[in-house]
Amino acid sequence: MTLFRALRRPTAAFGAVVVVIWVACALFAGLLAPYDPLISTTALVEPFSRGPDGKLFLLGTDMLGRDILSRLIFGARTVVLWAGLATATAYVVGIVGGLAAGFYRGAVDQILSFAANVILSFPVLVLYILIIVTLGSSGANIVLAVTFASAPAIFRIVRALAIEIREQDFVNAAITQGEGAIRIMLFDILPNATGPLVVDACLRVGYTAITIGILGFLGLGLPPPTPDWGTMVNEGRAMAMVFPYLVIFPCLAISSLMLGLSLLADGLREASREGSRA
Amino acid sequence: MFNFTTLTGGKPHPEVPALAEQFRGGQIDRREFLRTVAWLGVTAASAAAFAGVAPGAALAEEPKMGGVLRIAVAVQEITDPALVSWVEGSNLLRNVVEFLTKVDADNITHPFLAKSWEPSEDLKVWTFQLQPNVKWSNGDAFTTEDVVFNIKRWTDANSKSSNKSSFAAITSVDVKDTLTFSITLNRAILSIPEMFYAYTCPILHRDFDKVGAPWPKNPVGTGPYALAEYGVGQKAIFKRREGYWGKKPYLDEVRYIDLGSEISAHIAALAAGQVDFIARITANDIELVKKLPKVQLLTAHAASTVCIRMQTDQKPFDDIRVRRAVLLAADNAQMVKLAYRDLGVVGENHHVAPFQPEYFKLPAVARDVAGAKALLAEAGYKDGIDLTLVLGNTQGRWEQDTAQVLQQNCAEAGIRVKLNVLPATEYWPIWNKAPFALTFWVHRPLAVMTLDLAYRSTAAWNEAHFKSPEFDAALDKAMAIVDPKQRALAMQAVEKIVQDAAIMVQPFWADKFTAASTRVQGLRLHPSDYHDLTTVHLA
Amino acid sequence: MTRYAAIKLAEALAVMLAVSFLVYLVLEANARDVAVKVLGQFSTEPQRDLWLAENGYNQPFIVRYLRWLWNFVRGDWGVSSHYREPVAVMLPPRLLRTGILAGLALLVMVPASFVLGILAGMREGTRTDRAISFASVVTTSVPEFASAVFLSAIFVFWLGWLPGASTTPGFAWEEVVLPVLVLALYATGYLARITRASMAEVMMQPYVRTALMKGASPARIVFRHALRNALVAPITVIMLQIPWLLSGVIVVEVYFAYKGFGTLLYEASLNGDVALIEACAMVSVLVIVVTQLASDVLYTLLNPRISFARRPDGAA
Amino acid sequence: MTAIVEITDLHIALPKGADRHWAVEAVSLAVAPAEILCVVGESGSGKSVLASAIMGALPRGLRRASGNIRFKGEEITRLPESRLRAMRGRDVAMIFQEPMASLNPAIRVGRQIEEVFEIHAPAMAGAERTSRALDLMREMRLPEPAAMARRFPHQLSGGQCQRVVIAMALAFTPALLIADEPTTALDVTTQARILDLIRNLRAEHGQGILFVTHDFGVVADIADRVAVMRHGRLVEIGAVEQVLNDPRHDYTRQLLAAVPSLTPRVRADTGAAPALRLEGVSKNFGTVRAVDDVTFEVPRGGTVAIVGESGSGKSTLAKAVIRLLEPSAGRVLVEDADFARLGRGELMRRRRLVQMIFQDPHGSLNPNRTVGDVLTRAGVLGGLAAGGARAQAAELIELVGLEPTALQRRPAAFSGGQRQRIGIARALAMRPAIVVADESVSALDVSVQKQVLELLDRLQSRGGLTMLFITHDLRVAAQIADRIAVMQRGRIVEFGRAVQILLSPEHPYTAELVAAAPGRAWQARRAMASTETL
Repeated sequence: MTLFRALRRPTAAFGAVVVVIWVACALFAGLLAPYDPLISTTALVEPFSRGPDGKLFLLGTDMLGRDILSRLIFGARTVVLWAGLATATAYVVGIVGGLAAGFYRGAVDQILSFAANVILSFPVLVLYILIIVTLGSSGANIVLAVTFASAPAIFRIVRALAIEIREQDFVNAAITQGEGAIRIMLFDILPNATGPLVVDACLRVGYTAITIGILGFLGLGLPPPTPDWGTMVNEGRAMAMVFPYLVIFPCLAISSLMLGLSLLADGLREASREGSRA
Repeated sequence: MFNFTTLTGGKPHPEVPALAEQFRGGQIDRREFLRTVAWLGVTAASAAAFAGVAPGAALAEEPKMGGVLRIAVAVQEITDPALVSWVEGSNLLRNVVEFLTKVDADNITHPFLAKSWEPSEDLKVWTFQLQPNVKWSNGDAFTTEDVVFNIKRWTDANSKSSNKSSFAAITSVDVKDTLTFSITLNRAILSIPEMFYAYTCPILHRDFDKVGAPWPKNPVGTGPYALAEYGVGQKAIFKRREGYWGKKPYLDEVRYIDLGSEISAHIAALAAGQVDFIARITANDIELVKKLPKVQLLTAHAASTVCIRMQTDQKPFDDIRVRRAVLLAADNAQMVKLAYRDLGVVGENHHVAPFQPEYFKLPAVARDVAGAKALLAEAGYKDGIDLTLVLGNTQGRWEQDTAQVLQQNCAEAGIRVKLNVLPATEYWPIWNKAPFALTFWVHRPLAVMTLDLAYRSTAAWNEAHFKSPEFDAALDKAMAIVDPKQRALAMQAVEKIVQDAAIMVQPFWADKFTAASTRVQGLRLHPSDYHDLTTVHLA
Repeated sequence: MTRYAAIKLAEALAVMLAVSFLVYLVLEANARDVAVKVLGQFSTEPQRDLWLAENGYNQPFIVRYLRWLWNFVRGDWGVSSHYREPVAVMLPPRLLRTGILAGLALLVMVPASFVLGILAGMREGTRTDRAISFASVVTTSVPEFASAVFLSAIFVFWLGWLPGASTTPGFAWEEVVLPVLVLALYATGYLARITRASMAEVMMQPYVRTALMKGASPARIVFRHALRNALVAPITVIMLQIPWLLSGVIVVEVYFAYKGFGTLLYEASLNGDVALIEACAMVSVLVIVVTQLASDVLYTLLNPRISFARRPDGAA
Repeated sequence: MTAIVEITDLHIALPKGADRHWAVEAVSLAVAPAEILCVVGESGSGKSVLASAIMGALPRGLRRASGNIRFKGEEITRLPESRLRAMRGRDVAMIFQEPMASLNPAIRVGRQIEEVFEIHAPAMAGAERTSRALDLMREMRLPEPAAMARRFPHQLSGGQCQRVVIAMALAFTPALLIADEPTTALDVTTQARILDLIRNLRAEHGQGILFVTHDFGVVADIADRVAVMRHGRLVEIGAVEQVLNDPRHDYTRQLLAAVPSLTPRVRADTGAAPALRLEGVSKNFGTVRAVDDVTFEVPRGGTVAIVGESGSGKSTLAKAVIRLLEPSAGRVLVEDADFARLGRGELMRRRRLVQMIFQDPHGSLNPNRTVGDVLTRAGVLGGLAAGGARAQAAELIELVGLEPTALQRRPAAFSGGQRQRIGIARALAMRPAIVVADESVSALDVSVQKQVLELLDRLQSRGGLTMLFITHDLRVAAQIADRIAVMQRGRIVEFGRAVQILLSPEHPYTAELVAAAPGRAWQARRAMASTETL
């Protein structure tokens, strides 16, 4: 419902289209990409031009002669997959903790909140760097790092929402009916928290994508040759002044994904605000 | 018959006339001739006169004195100059401490702290005469005592310096007087004078160990500059000192600025005129540098390379078929083309460069993906094999790019290579430990110097764990031959052994690049990355 | 009030304690690794054993931790294994440089974002609002590394107006322009959005209606009535954004070779410089904990409704 | 008589997509000097929109389509904003429902009053502004004006805030004062005092007052004339006596009939055994004793109402009874078990015995579940098998007067009154021994309120429903309860039969509450009249 209302706004619809395009790229990379993103042909073919073998490279090739468009499309898979997966894991952890803390309060809340405070006291990037440097760079470790770094923030949101919803009378009704705690959390509290959580998730996937980008940029990203937008920027950076398209396209990719998610989140937020006003 | 003058003024070494004959006959080139006779103690001037080289044109006007040269470079920790493991560090030291000899950018050895040298006929006893009137910066006179102290220090049983294996052949050092000493070797080594210019061989004051490391706290030297400030990761400042024994350098001050590991930051600083000279740029940066106004690009061929070596005693590389399959799958030409922008020379997997004097051309080995697959199947890997290649981008991202091309090449043959890219500083601690790793090797003027360091069974830096008595013997033989042509012939066996053993993919020889502001003059790029700032002046 | 402050302080100390334990656990649980990092690759096993023994690494972990903590509290932060300098000596100048950078970034972004956010939030839904909101979404969608690339392409290589890297050990105006711009560009949009939301919310409050009904002019409504209440949230958010700024600082400092805290931490991480990482992590956490405390206090000072009893929404 | 303000054929359009076209449709009315015109209507009748239209400040999205508003003969719909600004606060002033929120939390209240002078008399010296503000505060009977002027709004009570707001409104003794539900958020005793104040001010300064309210009791107490609005239209306008006593329009009659009377209903005391017994129940929050040693019992099939003003602890008591809060001391005996001391497992099993009907019809139903789900689940938790629970749900939905199709819908599809019926059905689905109703009708419009009260009454007479009814409204208590407990500062100050409490209160606080009930005199007359006609 809220989604449809959100999509009536042109900016949100635009955002949704951008996000859908990237998700489609991630899902159907193999079908959409014109070339193999890992195979070198001719290095540094300019965008919209053909290599010596007559192949057309819409966005050019990188310094190893790999098609940039194909790498962007496969890079979407890396970014959307890992950012999505990492955010999802973080959400599972954050939701479980947040529901428990918000519902039970007391000692459970204090312990979990303290743990969250401790983790949130690290600047995010410092936390990522510590984890990646200690454990090495791999998709799984990125998921771990994101979970570790994001779960406390999600925990706080869920906890705040849970406390708020916990005060609503329908929860009190369920309690006085002798409903079990788990059922209350899952059927009464969680479904009513989804609005703000979906908005937050949109933004968080974006931030995670950016963070994966930053890690790639700092040379701590996924091991090569995995196509990854941040790493593409990092790789192309040295030559960016002469071959600007090497970095412009991946920068545009990551910015457009983030922009799409932000606009979508904005739209959803506005729409749910309207919905609650009506 | 031409009369060669020697550094000592004595009779030239008996091999000199033969070399002159070969040069005349066109069997060896001019460069080779000049290099070899220089080792044998012939003065550069007389060798040049013989070879018909016009003496360097006198400078039109005397360069301007004064000024501060700012260099962007990593300012790392220096503990003991004999243990320096990175060239940049030696370049910093070079302003204060000096060497017995000096090898110029054309690989010709010149006198330095040693005024002259003279080998015995069998090349096993070398007599050196020191420069008189050299004073240490603390006022002491420079004598053979200092030299002996250093050589003993390098070759001591407890020495951790790579010099220990370089000079393992030294059996004794004999002091004749305060300015004369001789060293005795257990085998003939022709390149001894050149070896004294290795970056780990600066001559320290005889009392160095009394104060000890780290060097910045104990920076006594014979050089033209004195250390004024040293901040690891930040900067190092050297100021010209009075009382230098040699020609007064032009610059008042040399300032090294650490700009971090981002080469793009270095270039940006150069573009903005914040530094005058950046120590290192990579092939990927040169298009940009070429576009910058008031910036000069300096390039040189160099025998520096990456070795993607496999440890012969580690699984699965203990099976030569696996190693050979990797070599057959690798497309060295594509690696230089893509990863190094075609700014190098294709390597032949034996660590001897075509432009090195002792190079012998072996028959080309063609890339053979089918053959690689067959070998793998034979070795029991019908479904391909998974390998992890460790690398550290110690010289820049092109190392990783090289590895990525190799990764693609190998994939065609069913060899799935996973890249484990470590930060440079994390790589060096394990460079010789990983079974499959990519290591950068700096230029050395002679291939035998590198081979001696890296592939001799007992060598400290034998990262491939290559143990071959035939190789050791073949190398000994080649190292003792003065005649370059003969030496090249002897190298055939050496190269063949290395290539056949398939211990590494050595894809290409990487050209050297640096960039400097156009106001920096008199700078010549040394293939070993050694910076000689005594000739540099600012316009 | 004192009680509240005392509780907050105790909480902050507990967090610091837990952080210190985590940091020590991650970095020094494996003593042998530490020895290799400190003594270097060429050290021998007996040397390492000796070093471990000399430095008390053979004691139980918890004893080591407590001793480390005690030293840390006394200001003995160990010696950097890479720079060979006492960490406590190295950090202050680096922090100062980063402080200058972050301070300048705040100086640019706070007024800019307040003006934009207020303009947009004053009249929700107008064209100005939509334009500002959209622009801030766009700028916050461009990560710092991307804007650093774009800005230096323009100002360093194309126009040649500004230096692309920091080389002076002291401070130079022209060197901080780009880093500050990159930091501010990203954060301004975010802060403007918060200001806008806060302003829009305040403009819907009954007391704004009261002011309108008093006959107050729009300027009076905005400056006298709305602004102070609307800025409470953004100002507290600024404090809470410091950790985030710190992350951005790492990227920007690395990119522009600015020798501040960010590059130090980054290089320390790459070099496995244990003592330095520990100190940097502790300092950054301290900065955050202190700013959060400050945010709480500031919130109370700015908002007479709250007397140290409740925390701002979303700042729980 | 020249009207201060005269509205003719005013049409105000709602935004597109709203459920009706006009917020205000074809309204014509006028306010004379020294006259209080009450605009009465249920929620959504357009009465507040009308009020803001006079101020020339319609809420965003609303637009005047046609019609005129003349203020002292001047057409104000076409005035530029600057002229309107000059009028607001000087010639016309307005006060609102939420007194605390109407004041800027960050500015001292004295300054906020002074600001009116700053705006409209910029030449006035600062010292004079201050003294004028203090005078106003004194006139509003605010205690210690000098000290109070330096306080922030949150340091004042709701009534005090409303006095400050009125002080601001009256700073320039405007010709017209518009009051939009100014007492709705206040306790009855406070409400009575504010109404007094407004009456006195009118007497003193003679301004015309447009008073918007939903409460006929308030109307009876304050109005000279009454305008009744429904769906944006004016259905009736006339003198207060005529409208209250001889309404012309059916809708007015309906509304009047729904106004709860202070006259208690009389019911035979069944003398049944108690279903719920409270013994010394207390609840502390830190050092604050919210509920203090409460003891009383509710007989089976009977209703006890707990009446008190906000902060008296009545809701805390209700929550303690059903164990949404843990009582600090005392016993809550339900079927001879101490509900307050039950262990976790036992509590879960016995939860069904005590059920609650909540206040907020919007918050008491999970918006994500269908009514059928909610009722069936309640039946299951009440001990029925799934099939039985479904059947019971269907029965209950009919019992509370909703269509069977309601079971498939979600709460958003229902109005407030309907939701409250669903809430009742949910409580009954558990087959409880006792139902606690916490302000269950206070959020409803009077007509709906009446229906829900009737439903509860019907259920009770159908048998077996024992109720503890929490309310702030003595009139509601009179309609539903057999016995009334009056609560003040956590304590029961008086407990007795409804008739006795309402007609001959013993405790002074009870007496004060009864006296403050709006429209008491009118209701008494009405009660007499109705007995006479009988």
